[in-house]
Amino acid sequence: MARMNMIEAIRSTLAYQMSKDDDVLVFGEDVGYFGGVFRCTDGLQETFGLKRCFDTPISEGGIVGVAIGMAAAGLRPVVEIQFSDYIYPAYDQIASEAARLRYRSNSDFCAPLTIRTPVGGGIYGGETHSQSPEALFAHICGLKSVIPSNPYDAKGLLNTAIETNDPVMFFEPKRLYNGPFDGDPDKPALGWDSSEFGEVPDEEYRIPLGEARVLREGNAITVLAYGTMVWVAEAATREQGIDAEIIDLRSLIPLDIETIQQSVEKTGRCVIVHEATRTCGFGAELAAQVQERCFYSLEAPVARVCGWDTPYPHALEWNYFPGQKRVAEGLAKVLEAA
Amino acid sequence: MARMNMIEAIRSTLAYQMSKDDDVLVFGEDVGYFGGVFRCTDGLQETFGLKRCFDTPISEGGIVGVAIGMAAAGLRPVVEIQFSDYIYPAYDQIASEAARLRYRSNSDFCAPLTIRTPVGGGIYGGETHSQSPEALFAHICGLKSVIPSNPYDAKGLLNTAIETNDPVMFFEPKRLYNGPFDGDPDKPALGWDSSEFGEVPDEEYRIPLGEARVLREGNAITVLAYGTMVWVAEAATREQGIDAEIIDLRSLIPLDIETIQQSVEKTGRCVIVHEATRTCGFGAELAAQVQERCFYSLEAPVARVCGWDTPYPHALEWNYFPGQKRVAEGLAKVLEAA
Amino acid sequence: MHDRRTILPIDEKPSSPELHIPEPLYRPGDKPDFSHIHVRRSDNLERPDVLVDSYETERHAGGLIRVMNMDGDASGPWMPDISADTLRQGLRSMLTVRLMDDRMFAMQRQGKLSFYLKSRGEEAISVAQALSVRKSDMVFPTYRQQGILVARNYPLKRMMCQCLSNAGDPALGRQMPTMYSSKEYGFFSISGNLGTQFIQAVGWAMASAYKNRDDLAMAYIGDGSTAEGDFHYALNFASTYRAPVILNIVNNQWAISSFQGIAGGQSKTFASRGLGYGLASLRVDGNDFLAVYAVTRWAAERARRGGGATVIEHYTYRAEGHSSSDDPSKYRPSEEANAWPYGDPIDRLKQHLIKLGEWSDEQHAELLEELSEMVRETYKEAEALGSIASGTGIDPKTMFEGVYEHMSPKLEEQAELSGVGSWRE
Amino acid sequence: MHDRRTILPIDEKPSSPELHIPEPLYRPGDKPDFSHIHVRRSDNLERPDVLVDSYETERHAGGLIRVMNMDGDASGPWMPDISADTLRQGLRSMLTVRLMDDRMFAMQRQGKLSFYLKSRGEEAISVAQALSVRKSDMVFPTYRQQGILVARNYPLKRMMCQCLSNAGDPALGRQMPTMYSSKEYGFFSISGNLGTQFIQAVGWAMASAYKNRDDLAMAYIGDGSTAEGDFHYALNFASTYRAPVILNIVNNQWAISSFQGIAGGQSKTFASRGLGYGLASLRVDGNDFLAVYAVTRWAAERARRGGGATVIEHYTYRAEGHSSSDDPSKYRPSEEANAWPYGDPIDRLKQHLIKLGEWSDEQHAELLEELSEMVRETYKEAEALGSIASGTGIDPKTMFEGVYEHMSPKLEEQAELSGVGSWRE
Ligand SMILES: Cc1ncc(C[n+]2csc(CCOP(=O)(O)OP(=O)(O)O)c2C)c(N)n1
Ligand SMILES: Cc1ncc(C[n+]2csc(CCOP(=O)(O)OP(=O)(O)O)c2C)c(N)n1
Ligand SMILES: [Mg+2]
Ligand SMILES: [Mg+2]
Repeated sequence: MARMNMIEAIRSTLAYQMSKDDDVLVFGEDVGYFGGVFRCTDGLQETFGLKRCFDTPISEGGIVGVAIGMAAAGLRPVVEIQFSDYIYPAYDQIASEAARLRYRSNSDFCAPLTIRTPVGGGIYGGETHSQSPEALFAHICGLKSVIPSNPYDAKGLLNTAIETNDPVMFFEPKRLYNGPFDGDPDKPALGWDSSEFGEVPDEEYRIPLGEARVLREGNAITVLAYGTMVWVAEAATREQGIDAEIIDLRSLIPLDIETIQQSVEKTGRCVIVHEATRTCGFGAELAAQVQERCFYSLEAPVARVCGWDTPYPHALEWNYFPGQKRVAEGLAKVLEAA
Repeated sequence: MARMNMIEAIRSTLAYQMSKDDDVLVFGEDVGYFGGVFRCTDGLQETFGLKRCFDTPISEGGIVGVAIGMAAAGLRPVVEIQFSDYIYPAYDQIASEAARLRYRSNSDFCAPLTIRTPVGGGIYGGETHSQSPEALFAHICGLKSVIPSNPYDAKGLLNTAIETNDPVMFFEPKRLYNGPFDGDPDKPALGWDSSEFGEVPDEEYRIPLGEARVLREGNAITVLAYGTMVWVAEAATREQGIDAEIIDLRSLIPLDIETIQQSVEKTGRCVIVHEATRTCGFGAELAAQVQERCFYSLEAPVARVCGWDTPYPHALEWNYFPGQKRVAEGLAKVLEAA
Repeated sequence: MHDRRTILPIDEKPSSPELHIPEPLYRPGDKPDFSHIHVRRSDNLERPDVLVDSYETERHAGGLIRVMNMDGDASGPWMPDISADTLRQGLRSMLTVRLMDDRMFAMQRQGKLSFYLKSRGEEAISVAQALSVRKSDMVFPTYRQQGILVARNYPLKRMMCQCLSNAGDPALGRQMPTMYSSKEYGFFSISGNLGTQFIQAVGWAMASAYKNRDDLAMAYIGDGSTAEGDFHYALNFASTYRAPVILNIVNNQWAISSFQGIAGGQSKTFASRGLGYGLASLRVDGNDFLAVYAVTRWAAERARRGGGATVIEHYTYRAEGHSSSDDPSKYRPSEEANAWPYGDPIDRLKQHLIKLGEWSDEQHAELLEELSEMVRETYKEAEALGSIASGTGIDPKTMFEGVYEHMSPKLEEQAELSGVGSWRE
Repeated sequence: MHDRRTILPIDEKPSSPELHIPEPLYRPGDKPDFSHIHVRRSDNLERPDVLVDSYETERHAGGLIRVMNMDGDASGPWMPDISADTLRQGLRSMLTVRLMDDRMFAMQRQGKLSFYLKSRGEEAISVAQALSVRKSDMVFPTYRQQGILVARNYPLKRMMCQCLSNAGDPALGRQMPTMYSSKEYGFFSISGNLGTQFIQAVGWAMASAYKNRDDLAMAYIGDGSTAEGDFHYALNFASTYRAPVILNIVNNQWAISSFQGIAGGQSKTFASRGLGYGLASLRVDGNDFLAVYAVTRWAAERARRGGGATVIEHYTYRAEGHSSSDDPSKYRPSEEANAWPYGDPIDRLKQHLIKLGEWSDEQHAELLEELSEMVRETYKEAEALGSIASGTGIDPKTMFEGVYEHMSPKLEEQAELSGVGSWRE
């Protein structure tokens, strides 16, 4: 059992997959010799050689395009898009090609590739280093979308993602790379060694896609969150002494709607928290499904606490970020509702 | 007052805008001499000359990219993306650039451009000529999104879109170009001359973005729809003799939530209908907002009748299309709910 | 009438910046006249060593490699080593494609198919290329390379069933007509999104090189579609990683209604684009079966021997409308196809074989009859399996399958809701 | 140690396809040695007529246009007509940029700024280009052309306030440091998304031509970013519509940690890409102020006289890390910048001015002192308006403004919810 931060968990999982299977290649911008701007691929080129882990041109569409061709040829490429804000040039290749290749060819061809990309704000990255575009991929059938909130899950989910025969979007909350983050930028940063979730077993394990984690059980209200916001929600409910059930979705597509439904049927109240822009964010889908399935158990409308419908501003980063205060307000509103 | 189909309404509005303002340019793939694969720009090059209406390379990213540059320089480009299924190569320019130019420069620059693109199925177009990607744009703040369901609205909305100083996505339901469509492909096709909405006044008028149309008043249930599905919903409720209030959203962003809220508060029931893939479609946002605002008036969960979470299949087009039967089932379920 | 400007020659410049909108030479009502195009064999374009440096192909990228003249005589440095049997095989495949195209188009007009797309005038490209590479070389086609499947002996009936969207379509009617897919025949699933296959082919080729196999990838793109980002990605990645791929640009002069000048073909050949990326680049008479065969052999050998990618521009003409949805008389003179100076690829190969003494008009007529009969009969068999007019016979349940490797609970639920039953039983 | 392969020379090929991964010459631990680069003035690259055909610039795209030698002597066909005053103005601007860069970087290290990005080694490009076009020509910059704002006399304090994200930032702290915007100074809003500005510049230029104005657009892109689709779109659209635009590629050898070979620069110069699109293409010593000035004048005149776009590759070296977030010693030898054979652009211009008898070491020292003082004082004034460390002083209410021209009800609601008040009152 090792203490790892999320970067180390991802890196060691990549190394394991590469050593187990020659067909696993890792590439992207600056991932080769340098080891990635967030260091997630550090050392892989040295260990596995130039051909297994290499730099690419700054061409997100090209990166995903070649990955699809490789995957169709039998490899298992794991590509990095340096920031998810820069994934849009690859959107056509992801949504029109990777996602639909299996279907349109009736499984004659398929595209087992994993796209890793950092998401979320909290690092003063401004509008182009802070986005959370998961909803744009959740809308595209044929893709799976995963987002771990801690090193333990990162390893288990990444192992599964790479071994999955469908394209998987693997979103990495960059603010969690080095430690959990409760939403308060003024507190000294904690490392993952301070958390039980930083304990990453040496043996390999897989977390199935589509199984949420009930981070904490509770009876008063259900909180649905993923990525960074899991810890903000956790802190907010703890601080407020709310008996909340916190569900870390981990996988958006497929979604563990059973766990969600059970919880909301129990608590009768639900708050959804995410960092992405509110309108048409993944929270909308969650709210829609929760009220579809749990309408008669609900004692208050399902509420969303999200990023505002503005670009992520640089100077006002912490006004944009849905921190504990906003989460607490959301919780209070739902708890107070008749 | 002229009888027009939707193509003619769009074409005549473009002609009006071009004659009124030299800064309005029209371009896209095949829109010049040929007049567009759906003929929406037919005759414009002849009338206004090569420089006002011209063909572009097959490069959706390039089309939107130059349009942004032109718009920043003071022109008002109106570009056509031949099918909305082909808009993804332009996604970065739309979402990262057009949508955010004003904000990031604090209105030093802005991008008043209109992107016209046909959406929806029903023409045996298979997975790449049938998509409805509106949700992918609704999630991006800084963009407005409009979708007319008839010639009258097309004219009024397009006039407003072109004159708006923000980028506007103008989605054209291609199955409605030539006439209303109630979802039954076996019936003889009707022209717009059969409909009062095919009456398009000669004088210029504008429909503000953000004002829904209550197509029909009713008390039993509220149906939220847009584009082609307005007519399917209309037919389904008529056939079933349901006293439904049908709201044609017309503009998704900004959304006329007041009208929606009033209606749902009155009826206590709500069904949302769209052709796009269900998960994370615009219906999710609608459902989320309706239950947020009207929770205490709702007598049943808000239901969605949508395209399935599969690509749009060619042979099984009519199994995919959410036709009258599915809409009726959705209505019945909501009406029957306690 | 429409105020049309003549094309400014490359070397003539207006005296101040002015928005330049390129226009084709002829529009409906004009009499197409290509007499200024000097059609001759360009013997001056030598056949360099396959591992030559890319910059030594500059003249090949700007010129036009030809082997046959318009009378069917063949000679010159690019004259390939090819048997009369192979040539006859090529002729047979080309004719089959054309007859099938005609048949399917007619059936489209009768409402049996929702759509069809011919390759008339371009048959030499796909057929000669199919014969010049291995079957294990993966092709990343556009919708206009049906000739490759035919030349690789893919069952015609299966192609027709695909177009009919019936139960005989291996892809269950999921795609529009002509959007074939066959891993077995080395034919990558065609995408409706133009250009995307070009960079995917590079990825496939990189995988091949990574595995130290000497199979290559062969990709296609239309003149119009070269404007997509994927074209640039492909040339760039192919250059950087020295991928064993043949990057074919089929310049058939038109992209639906837009002439090749809109894609930038007026100022420089499309093949020339390759040079700037350090790729060997050749431009070939696409209606010259022998020349297409020869340049492809060259490029394939280059790729297999580690020389990396070659860009090939096939200079040809789309002799009919873009597809069954198109009416080309709306934007170009209808006589333009006939006036096109590079002739018809089938006629030219036939002529060549006759000159060789390996073919005759009688044999040709017989073959035509045999193939017409075969196409007719095969079509009948195919249509018996259904069509969008008569019912496709495709199980609605299949709509929910294959979105993912395994059916997801969400899709199961939707399938149940749709009334097609459940996978749970 | 890391098993690194030497670069295969272009003309050497492996004997079978093998995945080729390009590698730079030197990595940390290696001793950089560029003695194989023969640095001399290339007098053989004549200065053609500005309306010359693009293919006549082939040698210019492959070679390197230089005016100054390493001793500060200047001559040759590209020797521009430029006054000593303008040269001194250029020197002053370059020094200002460098001093400001150093100051801001230091302040970043002190936590006053979240981020900073220097242009050391590349100052000649932006400053010489700013002086060689009109202020009404719109620049579409990357984040490394701060020199243009400085040369156009944009208030330094305002730049600093932008970097400090404080109340003096005209864009209200919305963007990361160095992402300037100023319509007034003809400086397009910088985007964090690489490449996007390149095609936008073409659109701006098309608008200018459409309006029959002779203002042009001048766009920048890094060597690494040429791999984006926008680069291709720009070259293609610029060619098709003959747009009056200068398309600058700043090849500073690195894209964060990736050397220019990853972007395909190993097999062919970046300038050569332009030729394939029929664009005039020049490659210039980017550390040679005079040469940059000269080629830009040429390209500007070409554009204004209707000759269309020019692609210019500026061959230079990124003398420091990519940004304050980067540590270049992780991926390249730290002595590489000093070993770089084309010297420092400021030293070289200084040397030239001294040779001309128009400058002296004493004057230089004085200027340095004056500018250092000015930068220090200006920074103090700027910081007094706030910083992310001390509080930016930016009204949270502004976060909701400017998403659209008019505040939307939805955003009003969110603003209210956020507690910053209402616009309704
Ligand atoms: C990304 C994308 N944009 C637009 C289209 C619509 N479209 C289909 S075919 C075509 C013309 C293609 O021309 P070209 O590349 O020259 O190929 P050709 O049809 O001549 O073989 C267009 C614009 C598309 N399918 N995909
Ligand atoms: C679309 C996109 N992809 C990736 C990045 C991350 N990124 C920022 S700068 C940079 C390197 C750019 O290198 P180059 O174009 O050579 O410019 P230079 O920094 O050398 O001036 C990268 C990869 C980005 N900003 N945008
Ligand atoms: Mg074509
Ligand atoms: Mg660089």
